[in-house]
Amino acid sequence: MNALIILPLAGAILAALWPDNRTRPWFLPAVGLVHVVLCLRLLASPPVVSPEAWIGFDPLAAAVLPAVSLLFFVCGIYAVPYLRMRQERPNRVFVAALLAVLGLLSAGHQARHLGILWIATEAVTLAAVPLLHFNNTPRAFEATWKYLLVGGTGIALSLLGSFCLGYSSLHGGGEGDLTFVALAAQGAGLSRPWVLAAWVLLLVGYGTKMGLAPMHTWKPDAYGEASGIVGAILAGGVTSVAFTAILRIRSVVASAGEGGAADRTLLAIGLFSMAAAALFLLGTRDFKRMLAYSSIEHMGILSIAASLGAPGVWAALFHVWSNSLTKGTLFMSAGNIRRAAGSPSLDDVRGMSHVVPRSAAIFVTGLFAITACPPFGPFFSELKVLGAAIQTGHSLTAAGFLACLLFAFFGLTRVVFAVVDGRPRPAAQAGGKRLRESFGLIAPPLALLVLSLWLGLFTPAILQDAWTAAVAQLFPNP
Amino acid sequence: MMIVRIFLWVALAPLLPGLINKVKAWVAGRRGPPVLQLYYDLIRLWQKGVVLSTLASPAFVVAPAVAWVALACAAFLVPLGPAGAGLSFRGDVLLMVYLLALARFCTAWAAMETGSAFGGMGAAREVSYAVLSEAALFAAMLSLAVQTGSVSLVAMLSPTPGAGTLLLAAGLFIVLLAENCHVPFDDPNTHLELTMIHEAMALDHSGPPLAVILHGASMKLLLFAVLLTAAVLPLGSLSPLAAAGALAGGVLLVTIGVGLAESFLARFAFRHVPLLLTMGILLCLFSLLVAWKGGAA
Amino acid sequence: MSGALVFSALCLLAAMGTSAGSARASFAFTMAGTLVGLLAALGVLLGPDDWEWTGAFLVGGERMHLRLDGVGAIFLVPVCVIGAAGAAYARAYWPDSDFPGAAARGRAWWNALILCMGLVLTISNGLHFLIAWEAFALCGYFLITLDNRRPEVRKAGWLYLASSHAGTLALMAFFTLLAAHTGTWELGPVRDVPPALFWLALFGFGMKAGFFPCHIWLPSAHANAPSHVSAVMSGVAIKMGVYGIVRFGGWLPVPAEAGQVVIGLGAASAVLGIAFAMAQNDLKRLLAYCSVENIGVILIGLGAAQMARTHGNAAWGQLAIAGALLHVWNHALFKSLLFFGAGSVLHATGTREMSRLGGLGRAMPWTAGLFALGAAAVCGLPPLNGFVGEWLIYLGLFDAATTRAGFAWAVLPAAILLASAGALALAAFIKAGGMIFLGAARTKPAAQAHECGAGMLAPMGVLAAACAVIGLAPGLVWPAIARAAGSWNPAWAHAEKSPFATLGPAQAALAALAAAAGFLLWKKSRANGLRRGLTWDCGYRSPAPRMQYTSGSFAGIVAGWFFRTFGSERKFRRPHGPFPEGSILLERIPETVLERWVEPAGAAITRLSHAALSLQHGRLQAYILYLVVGLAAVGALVFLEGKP
Amino acid sequence: MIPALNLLIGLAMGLNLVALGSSRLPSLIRTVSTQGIALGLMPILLEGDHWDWRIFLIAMATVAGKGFVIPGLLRRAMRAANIEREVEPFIGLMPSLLLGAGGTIAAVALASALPLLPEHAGSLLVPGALASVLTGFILLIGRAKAISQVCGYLILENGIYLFGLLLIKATPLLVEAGVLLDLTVGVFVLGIIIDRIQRAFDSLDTRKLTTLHE
Repeated sequence: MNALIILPLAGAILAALWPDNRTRPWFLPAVGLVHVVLCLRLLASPPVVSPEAWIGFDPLAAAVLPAVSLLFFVCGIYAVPYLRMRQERPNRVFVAALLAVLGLLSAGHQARHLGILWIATEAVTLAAVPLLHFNNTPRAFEATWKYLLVGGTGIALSLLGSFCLGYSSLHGGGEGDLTFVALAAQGAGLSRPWVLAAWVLLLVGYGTKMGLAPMHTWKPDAYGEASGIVGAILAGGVTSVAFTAILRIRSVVASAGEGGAADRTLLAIGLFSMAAAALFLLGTRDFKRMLAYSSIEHMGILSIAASLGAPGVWAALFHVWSNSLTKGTLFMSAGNIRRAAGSPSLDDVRGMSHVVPRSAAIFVTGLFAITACPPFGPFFSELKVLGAAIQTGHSLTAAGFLACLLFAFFGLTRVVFAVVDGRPRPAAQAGGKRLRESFGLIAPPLALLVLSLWLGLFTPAILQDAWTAAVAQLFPNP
Repeated sequence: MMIVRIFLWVALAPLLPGLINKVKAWVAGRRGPPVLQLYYDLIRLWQKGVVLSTLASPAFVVAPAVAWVALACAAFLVPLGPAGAGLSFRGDVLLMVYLLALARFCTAWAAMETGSAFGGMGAAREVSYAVLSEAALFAAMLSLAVQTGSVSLVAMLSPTPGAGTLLLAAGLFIVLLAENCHVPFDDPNTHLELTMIHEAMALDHSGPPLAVILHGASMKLLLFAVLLTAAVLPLGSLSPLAAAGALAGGVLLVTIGVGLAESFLARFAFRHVPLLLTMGILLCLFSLLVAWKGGAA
Repeated sequence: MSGALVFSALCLLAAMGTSAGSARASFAFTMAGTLVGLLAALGVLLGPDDWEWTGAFLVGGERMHLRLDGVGAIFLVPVCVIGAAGAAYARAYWPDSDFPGAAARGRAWWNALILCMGLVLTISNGLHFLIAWEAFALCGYFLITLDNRRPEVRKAGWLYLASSHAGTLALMAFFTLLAAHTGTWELGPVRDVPPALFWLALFGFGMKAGFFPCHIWLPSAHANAPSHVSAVMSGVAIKMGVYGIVRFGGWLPVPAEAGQVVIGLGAASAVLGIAFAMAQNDLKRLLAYCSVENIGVILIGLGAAQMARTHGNAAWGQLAIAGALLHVWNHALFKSLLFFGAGSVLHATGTREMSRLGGLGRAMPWTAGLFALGAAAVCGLPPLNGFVGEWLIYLGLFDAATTRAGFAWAVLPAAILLASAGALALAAFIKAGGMIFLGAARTKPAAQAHECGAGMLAPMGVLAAACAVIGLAPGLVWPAIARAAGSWNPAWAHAEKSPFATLGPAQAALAALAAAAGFLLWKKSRANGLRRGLTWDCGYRSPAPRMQYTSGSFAGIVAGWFFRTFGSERKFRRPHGPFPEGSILLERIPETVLERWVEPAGAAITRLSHAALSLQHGRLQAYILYLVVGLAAVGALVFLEGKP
Repeated sequence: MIPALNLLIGLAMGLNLVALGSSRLPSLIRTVSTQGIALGLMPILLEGDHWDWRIFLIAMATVAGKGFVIPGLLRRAMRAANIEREVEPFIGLMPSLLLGAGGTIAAVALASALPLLPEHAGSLLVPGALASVLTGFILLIGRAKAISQVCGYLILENGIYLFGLLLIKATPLLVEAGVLLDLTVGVFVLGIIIDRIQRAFDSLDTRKLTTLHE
């Protein structure tokens, strides 16, 4: 039915059957490449999606999925040398699961049906489990356990929410058609109390997947223990599925005439997430968990943006792109540094610019990129968010937004420069040997950085149109 | 004319210290040194050799000369009643004040040259107290400017006596005492180095440079005396001759006043000096406010 | 014109490119770029019309739009001059032999910094301005932390980065609001925007300009950076903040009280800045605080001009703004000169603490002489350039006072405070010069100091010459300044004839007389017989270096006046008993604003963040509880508040 | 058929309290599986009047899954870890019982606030669902042993399943099947992880799983 989904799943099965541990990783870039090409072709020539289709490459999918696909492709390239470094671990499950995640992500992004959306998200959650405990350490299992239970609870809540939404449609006299189109069409016919209940449950449920505070608790553990690419895919891909889910549901709630309540909650939870993330960033002493907190902050930004009406959502889609690409850079370079340093803690990492100069340089540049320093993508998208806030008269929101950005900047720079600057510890000196900064480990993060730069400076018109189309889909009657 | 003006400043300046000493002597019932004593000292010093500290550089000798030139130029800018100023232009008042600062810079720099404890002490006191006296001086000049609506000395120094004049006179007199190191701020002829400001800076000088410093000091005193007189008396409204007389009389009066202050006041403890200077500032400020309001009304 | 600017930009890029490869080539490119840029700036200043260029392609969705008018050009001049001088100085001061790697990085960032500052001055599109601004700030950070193995350098660098980013975020808000009101990112004179925006700009740019109390980052950054970097940061970089305030003070409709506020900030910065400078023992900190003072001086002029402008473009406003702009040049020149001098001292003795120096004048006479000249200039003494600029500002203030207009009251305290700031500056620099170059050496390194090479003296000489020229022939610069003032406020475009007609010759005469008198007195003393002997010092047999006044004791009186303001920390044990012993007086002047206001706030936030982190304690049960709490909170938000 | 249905739901709600009150893992697991079977039978009762093989299929699958497969998994994990008792829970048995009881009452109250279709008006589905969800949360938050937490999770899911029955006519099979499938896979994975944890920490006491923190 849909190549974007079938292809990776087929790839996953093939990879699972593939005998050779050394050549198996090549599945990732290969499938990724094809996926990217397909995505871009669909982006260039959008297919017509029949309104009652359950799965389809509709404008919203077109606006986000290519970013995920691009991120996955680059991560795939990085995975090859990475997994070669990790010959000691059999990577059959890892590669297969990674490909399955891609397929399910594509499904989730294209899901136009409440149930399908939920199934895809749940499936992604489960498929990511082997990726998390790939390192096979007790810490990894603990992280996985928390990821699974917190995430599972969240997902359970979102299922409950889906049922509530469905029941609101039934109660409003619908035939229980759970496609978003049908629900939105029913509009004011949906029964208010059930819609509100549904919104609460779905926001919290998918918010858990997104990692909005206070449902973020699994994130630092998972990102801290997972390898760089997994972190990148989780932060760049899985979160964006949850976000598009929230966007789709929000438009249904809005069509039911409860948009005000929805926006209010999005704004509140977004600001809370940003503030909490900023506080965490100010104190954390672990540069991989730092990335998790930074991701929480950016989820907060997305949720704030989503609450700011059409211009805000446009900015949010922009930010999904810039955030995913930049986060990819950070996760991979941080992975290199972590590997060279042998520890993620500030207590025993220092002066890495002398040990792994290239990765350190990319890490620092990525830091400035993610903290909205021009001329990288996040700067422009966050400026758009700010503009949307001011345009829609949320001056206080804008002020809080900037304040959180400032403190987040303090925290991030504090950690990153502690890692990069100074004299390296004798223990870490050996790190240079432990990790050779081969082309394969440096080029991918660099490529993402360049992409983020290009995205910011010369935002391609085709993407802008895609975002505009997606906004039009989400706000049918402006 | 130019020659006469320069002669007046250079030749008459050393009279003032002599007069002051005479006044003090009279008050103390002594005969005291002759009025021309300073001239004799200057001539003698001019012929003496120089002992230069091993730590000092040529700047130690050059600085006094620069200071003297600065003071001379400052004096050149000050109008002598009917004779007007040697050079007058918009904002010359600022140049005058900053020339005094230049002179201070040079003397203080020279004082630091020898690395003597007293040089440093004197310089520190000089430059620190100058902060207050300069503020007072500026307040005074501002009030003159506001009162006369002009920013060039010639016009500023022919004011019509207003309500603020007395305050201004008192303030400027305090500044005069402070800037020229007279009791109660400093004792020019003490021999307890710890209590000195100006002398402490000159301790290590000898021969011609010392002569230049002494003469410069006397010229500065004359400058302030003229400034004070001209700021108070409505010289502009008098006939030239009368004006000249009034100016001379005023200067004489000021000098005697200094002498009397020297004889009847005691040196303040250094921690009280800022108080007195602040009073000077306040007096000038009040005169400024009077001038400001006077105009507004 | 376009050709020249493009060429200079390309040269700077080339200099960045070759910075790692060949120091010589990089230097050549830097010189070429800066000099051509300088010519271009002068071309605009002396020519009648502005330079403008609009690119065809979009960057960040906006059309490239560059413009160089009088205001931009007046700031571009010091960028180029100090850019060149600093590059030259660095060749001898930070050679590759001593700083492998770092020196090359230094060259790259140096040229990047100059380029970015040039862009900031020419760009006239809000979005691109933000980009160039942040890039410029980051270049500054990497220059300050060139020697990032030293923890204090990292600390200073981070403080700079943090405060600079705070400013940048304010600017983001400012430009976004501006764009929201005008409907375009294009910059230019605007009418219908709320004047309150000016405050945002004032804060945003003020964080960079470093006026009181936004100066928290300035002392440590300037003290710990390599001296040529301190020179450019202090002489030029903080002027970018001033540029922003000048620029948008000219373009935006400012609040009625803007002039008074700016004057107030200026006066406070002037007095407090120099008071702190006076109290410092670290030479480079002293210079850094002195920069705070000079920014204050500039702001006083600017504020007066702003005031004149809001009240019918009174003519004295032109004098004030002209003085402010001229002081921008002057401060760039003599402050860089002084920082170079400080660098030479540091290079020769390895310490910045004045109480460990002394008597360097004999070992390094050239440095001493140039430093003295710079000191005299920074004190605003005639016949040097410092006086000319302050004279213009004073003239503006006095003229304003003579109008007796009700709104002009602010100039009275401003003038008086400016005067006392000048006197304090004199005190501070007598102290600095005396402690470092005069008297006897206080420590061994000071005694073994050596004169620095021509490579470091030459740039200082050039800057000193510039100071002297502007001082002796101010008429030369008047056209440029007047042009800038005119393009800041079109109402003043008709440049009145130079106010320096008499002052210039007077200064020249003064210089000549002083030189002659000095020469004659020296001759006369020689003729009378010049005997070398121990310092008499009231007859001490063998004056020891320890008997000299120290930096602390010199500043004692002033520090006493400001004791409460500084919040000085003092440890004092009086000598007592017939045979007193072990008496001690320790006084520490804190970074008052930083240590008394900012750091406590920071500590509170840090405590908060640790409290928050303790919630991330790793117990899954609690995590699920948070989830339930979140659910309840969202529910409450929806259902309780949600009822229409 | 509502009365019969309500009887089962009432049973399920009772089992919630039993789960809250049981301190031994085997009994806890048994409770969960019983509840699963009860839930499995409900669709048939709900659809009793007209026969639909698909519904029957779902019911059977549910009974199999919730009633036997998953509990079996858990029993295996328990035996592997040879633990029998829930030691010192974070929320004691008595408090959690009271909480659960209170929750059930609150659920009934809350459910009455939500408008229902006429055909569901009399049923206890909504209060039952809410009560089970609440019970699940109490177990998840209150218990220290990984297995009891999984049981909590299952009861949570059961609650949602109960709720899902409201839509069983409307929502097409796919969703239900998907839900069930995901649930099973989920618990499979949980089982595996529990197994790994058991091997890594040779205990299933989650208080040992707190190495990851700030």
